Amino acid sequence: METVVFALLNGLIYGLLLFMLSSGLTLIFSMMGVLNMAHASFYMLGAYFAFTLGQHTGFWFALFLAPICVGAAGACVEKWGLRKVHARGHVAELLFTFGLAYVIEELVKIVWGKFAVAYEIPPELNYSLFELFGSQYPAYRIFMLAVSIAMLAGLWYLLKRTRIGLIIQASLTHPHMVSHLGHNVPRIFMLVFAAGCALAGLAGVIGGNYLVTEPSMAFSIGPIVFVVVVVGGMGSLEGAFIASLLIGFLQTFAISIDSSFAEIFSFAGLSADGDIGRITIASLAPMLPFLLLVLMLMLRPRGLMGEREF
Amino acid sequence: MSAPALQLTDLRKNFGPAKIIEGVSLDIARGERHAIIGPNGAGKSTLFNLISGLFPPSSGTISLAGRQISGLKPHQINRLGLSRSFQVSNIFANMSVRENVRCGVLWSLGYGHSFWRNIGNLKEVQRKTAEVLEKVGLTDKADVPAVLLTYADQRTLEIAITIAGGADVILLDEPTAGMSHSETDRAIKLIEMATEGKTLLIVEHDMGVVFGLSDRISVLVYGEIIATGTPEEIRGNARVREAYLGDETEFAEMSA
Amino acid sequence: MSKGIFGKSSLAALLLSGSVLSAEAEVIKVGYIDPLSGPFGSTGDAGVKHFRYAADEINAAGGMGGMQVEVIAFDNKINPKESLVQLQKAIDQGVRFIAQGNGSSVANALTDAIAKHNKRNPGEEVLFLNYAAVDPALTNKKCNYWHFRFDAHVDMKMAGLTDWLRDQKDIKTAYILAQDYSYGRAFTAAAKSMIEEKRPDIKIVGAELHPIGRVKDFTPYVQKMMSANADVVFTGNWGTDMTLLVKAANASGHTVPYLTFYGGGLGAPTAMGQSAVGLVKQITEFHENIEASEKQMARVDDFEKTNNLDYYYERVFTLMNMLDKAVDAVGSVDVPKVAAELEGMTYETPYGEVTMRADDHQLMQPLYISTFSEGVVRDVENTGFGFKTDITIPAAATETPTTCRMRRPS
Amino acid sequence: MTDYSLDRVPDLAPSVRYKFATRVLPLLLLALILLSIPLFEPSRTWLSLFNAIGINMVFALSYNMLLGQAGMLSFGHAVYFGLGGYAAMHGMNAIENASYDGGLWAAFPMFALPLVGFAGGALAGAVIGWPSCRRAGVPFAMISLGIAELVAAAGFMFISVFGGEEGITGDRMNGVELFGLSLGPLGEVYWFIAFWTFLGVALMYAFTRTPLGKLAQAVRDNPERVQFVGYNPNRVRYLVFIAAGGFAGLAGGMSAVNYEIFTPESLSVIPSGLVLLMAFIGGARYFAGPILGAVVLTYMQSNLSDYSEAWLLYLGLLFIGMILFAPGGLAGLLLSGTTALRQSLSGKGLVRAGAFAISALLSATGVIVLVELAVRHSNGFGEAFEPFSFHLAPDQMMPWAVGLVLAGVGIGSLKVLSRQGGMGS
Repeated sequence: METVVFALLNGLIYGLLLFMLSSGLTLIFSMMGVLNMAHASFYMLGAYFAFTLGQHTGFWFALFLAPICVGAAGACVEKWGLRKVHARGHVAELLFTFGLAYVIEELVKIVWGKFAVAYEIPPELNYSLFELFGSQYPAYRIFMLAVSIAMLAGLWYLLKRTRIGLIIQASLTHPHMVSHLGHNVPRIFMLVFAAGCALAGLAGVIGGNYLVTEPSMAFSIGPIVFVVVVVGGMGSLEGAFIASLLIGFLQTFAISIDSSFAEIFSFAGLSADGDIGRITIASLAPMLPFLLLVLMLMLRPRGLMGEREF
Repeated sequence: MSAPALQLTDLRKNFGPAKIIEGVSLDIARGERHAIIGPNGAGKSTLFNLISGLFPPSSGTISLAGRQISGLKPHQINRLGLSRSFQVSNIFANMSVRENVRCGVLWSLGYGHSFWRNIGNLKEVQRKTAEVLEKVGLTDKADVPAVLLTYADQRTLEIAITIAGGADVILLDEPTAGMSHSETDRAIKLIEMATEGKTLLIVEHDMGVVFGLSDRISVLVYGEIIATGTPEEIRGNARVREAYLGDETEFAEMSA
Repeated sequence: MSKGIFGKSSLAALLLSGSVLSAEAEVIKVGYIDPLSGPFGSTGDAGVKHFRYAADEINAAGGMGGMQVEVIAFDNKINPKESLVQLQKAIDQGVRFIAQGNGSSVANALTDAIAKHNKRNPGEEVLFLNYAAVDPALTNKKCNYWHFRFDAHVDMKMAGLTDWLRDQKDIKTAYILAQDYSYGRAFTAAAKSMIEEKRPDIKIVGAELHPIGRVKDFTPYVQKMMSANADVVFTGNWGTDMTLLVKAANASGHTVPYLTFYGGGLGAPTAMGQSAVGLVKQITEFHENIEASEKQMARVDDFEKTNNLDYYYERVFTLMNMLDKAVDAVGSVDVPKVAAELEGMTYETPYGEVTMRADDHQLMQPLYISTFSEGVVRDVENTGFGFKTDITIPAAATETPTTCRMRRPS
Repeated sequence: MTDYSLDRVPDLAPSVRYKFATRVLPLLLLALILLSIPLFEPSRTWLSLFNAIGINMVFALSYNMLLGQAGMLSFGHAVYFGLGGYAAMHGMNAIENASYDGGLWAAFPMFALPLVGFAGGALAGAVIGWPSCRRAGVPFAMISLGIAELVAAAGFMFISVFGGEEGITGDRMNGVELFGLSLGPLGEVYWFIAFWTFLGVALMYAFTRTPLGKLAQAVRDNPERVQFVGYNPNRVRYLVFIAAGGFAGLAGGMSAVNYEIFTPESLSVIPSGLVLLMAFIGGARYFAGPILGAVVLTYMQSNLSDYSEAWLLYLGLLFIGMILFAPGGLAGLLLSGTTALRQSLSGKGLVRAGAFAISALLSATGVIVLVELAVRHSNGFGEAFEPFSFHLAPDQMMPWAVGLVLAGVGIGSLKVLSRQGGMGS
């Protein structure tokens, strides 16, 4: 019981953080067809911007300002970089963002130094909200929960209730149609890219102090975000949401399972001393998303909710 | 009597709720030149895609020389002797004209996926490639990258790739689309010559081409064949007139 | 870009490197092979600054055996193969002393390659001075004559931590968490056997390995520890894996001691901040609040002022000074003789006497267990927090038996 | 055989002279370079750099079989390099053991070890490629990323195979000697690397000339059409994938002998990313592109880091610059440069190429000055950037302004120039 409740709670938080990251990536992918390899780098920028801004304005302003700054950075990248390679196809765009990830990491090192920065949870939220089975539940997590749900609601409103949202939605299902609509496509692309980056930036603002703000944070979370987007189905926000939670739960549950392969497959005579028998489910937890990714692409390439195979 | 070169039996294709092909049956005899006409959106290209294996049919069967091919993959169907072209030029853009044709030749000569032979030393491949190029008149452009060809030449190359494998049944999807008059005339001559002795199924908008070239014509309207017959029969068919009522120019061409 | 100024100047430098060798015999070159770029670049960068500072000190005092010391840094990107390329580069530039510390995989590659090089190129021997790679095998199963280690290895540090545990009578259960690779496994094995040996009454309620650098949220691990009622946590984690663990522990209100090797590692105090206070203990040969002479404190201050970086690697100074002593005694850069001199050498550091054990070339030095605290005299990384000593473990108490069978060149 | 009745069939094959000039001569040139390098009596530093370059050439070319030839973007090619290398490493230890205990391996020369690597890489390609080659494009890229992460993690978990973090070591001076090479000194290892580099390059070039190689290019250009000339594009991709895995394994085997150590991180996404950079920066569209990329990037990796700690930033900028301005890579630049030179006896093209080169140099210099100043400013211990005995201190305004002006003028004129017509594409 205890384990299940904790796994659910932790999985939810982690899953929602992943969703904040992957929603931006999904938006960008579905509108522009670009799989932004540097997406996690914008997440990192969000954390660093919030750290620096927070020193002057406090956390609460930074919460709004930092994503805007990241969005602006994203817009610049789109306008002066991505747009130029657009004509050369998706692989070129993918490679461009791949290079961009390198550059952003090195720039962050130059600007903010190579070590982690002291980006901490604001004192107003740094207390334990309630106690559950003897373990404290920090208020900041509930705050993260609230922010991600607010973001989800905002995104939903934007997509379902506004004009630009309708255009974006149209492009989700009919990617080639938008250009016929007579809208200013490059401008929409720039806005969408900026918005996607801003979402990643927001995830960085609330994730950076919950986790650690350091130059390698993008590299370490980046691959997981791709897993979410692919498993959920490229271009599907609902899918990304479900996949984020799925991966969040999967990983936290796996950690609570201590059995090793030797125990599980003891009927097959697997020895606990061998390399395989030694492995426990818990130790595999961080690898499970990648296993899921490979299986999903092989068995159901359009993902959980995707409507098209890329 | 030997089996027809191509036989469609009650062929149907749905995309979700949309019924695109609704029960098409058609026999095409060996050596016949058969055209399929019909208004836009009638399902002509879908029919080609079904026959060539790009989509699996929802129901019904397709037989090639008596052998059922529905459900096979495009490359398997091609190996059985059915080759098709595309409405939009579908060539290997970054390769030279000669290499384009050579790709069409390779399988039929039995070189499969071999990686132990130098392609330059395969005399047979060279010879057949040269023959095809000569036949379609692209010899002097053999070393030009395909992407740099003129539109008409790209269409020609499209046909060249299609016939290169020596398939017995050739499907051409609007081979003259977008061509000028003189280019169209040349293209028809080319098609006549290249498909000599073969079975030809052609989708074409240019009625002049259709009536000049084909032995028989089928009219496809909203996924159904409303008439099949010789050019004369089709010209006099009332239902065909009705179907084409909205398209005066085309009908005028047809009657001409 | 590569055709710019770098292309030309590096070409010139490389062409020169061969010919200048003899002319520069007056300089002793110490080759520092560690990551200077990439994710671990920060750690390597800090190391080289310690080495350079120590070299400057020695040079100011007349150099090694009358010769000036120069520290040349080579970036190995913490990649074993790249390290071997850089090793070759260093040797060709006349480097005879190689210093390295980050990554046991690199250390294993280097010690192997240096032994082979010394065998294949007599008269051109190279010494490997290891300042931080703590895989016990380096001075046990894989020991060789050309390798000297100046950091206490896993088993020794674990012996220290479990010594502390011996006196904590109210601790009844322990949990072990480490990264899933050779060091983490060595850590787990050492923890298990030494807890068993020194406190057989303690129950090990969990021993877990997790993939290195892959876990984002350690809360599930912490909650497992809490469910198991662990009174103390042994963790081999370092870098981000440790800071994330500590933050998660603090957030969940898990207030038991976390025994670490690298709690004070560069960058960790900043990242952990308040959350680690009272929680994290470390075992090291140095932290700033150990009592020492004024001269030493002045050195620490000066180092921090000139480098804008915390003084961390006391052992780098030990290493350089012992090398200085050995070269002084030999009077030249005769590497086999210097090695012979280093064997069994004792040296007085600001924190007590240390000995290079001849059996396995492992330095025996006093170790300190300290707790991350508020209200310290000297803080780390300007965080306002610092380490307070809990206990001191004399050099002799850290000695663990070695399986090394040293083969000395005849 | 044929039912065509044509009077004459022209011989379209290129002339013997053309064939020699474009196909045989470059390989002869490579052989000549490889043979003549020892004549300059390079230092061991250079030798070990050449060895690393040779290995990376084969590795990058094998990667380009996927990217450049078959149009498959992989983020996990190091898996095959690594698995091949591990196979070779186990082979090396088997040879050593057999030299004491006897056995089949005793007769296996160390020199031929890359063959074991090839087999290992090809086998891994055959196993992993079977499921992953059923998809192309972005799904294939994502599968390769997932598999690379999984294999890299497995590398740390299965100690008996991969040796854990510290990997597996061996001694190459065992077994039967071939060509009188003991493989002890670096000079002898050079011959070993040179032999296999040449063989690898020649074989991979030959591969592009086979029916399968041509089909791979067809699949890259237009996978849909390939189906309608009788080929299954997935099958073609799969076969190319196996071959690419094999050659990557060959490079892994060369690496095993050269370094005598193999560690799991050589399986990871980092070397996979690096080989992608090599192929792309060199020019994925040209066969020789990855060769150039391997030379430049290996040199940068081993030596640029001596001069700047920001070398990764330069690498990233170079990569992005290539994508933006010269998608043909270094090979493309070189080619258009020589074409410009050849056509420019009139002078105009020469001026243009010169202007391009100068503005590229200007912007590079400007960017370098700025980056180096920023790095020193960020480190914060008052070090100055001193190229060619200039003194540029980060706490003064002047050096920053100089950098900005240089970069601004350079990039500006590059823009103007490229608006008048692209270069190197």
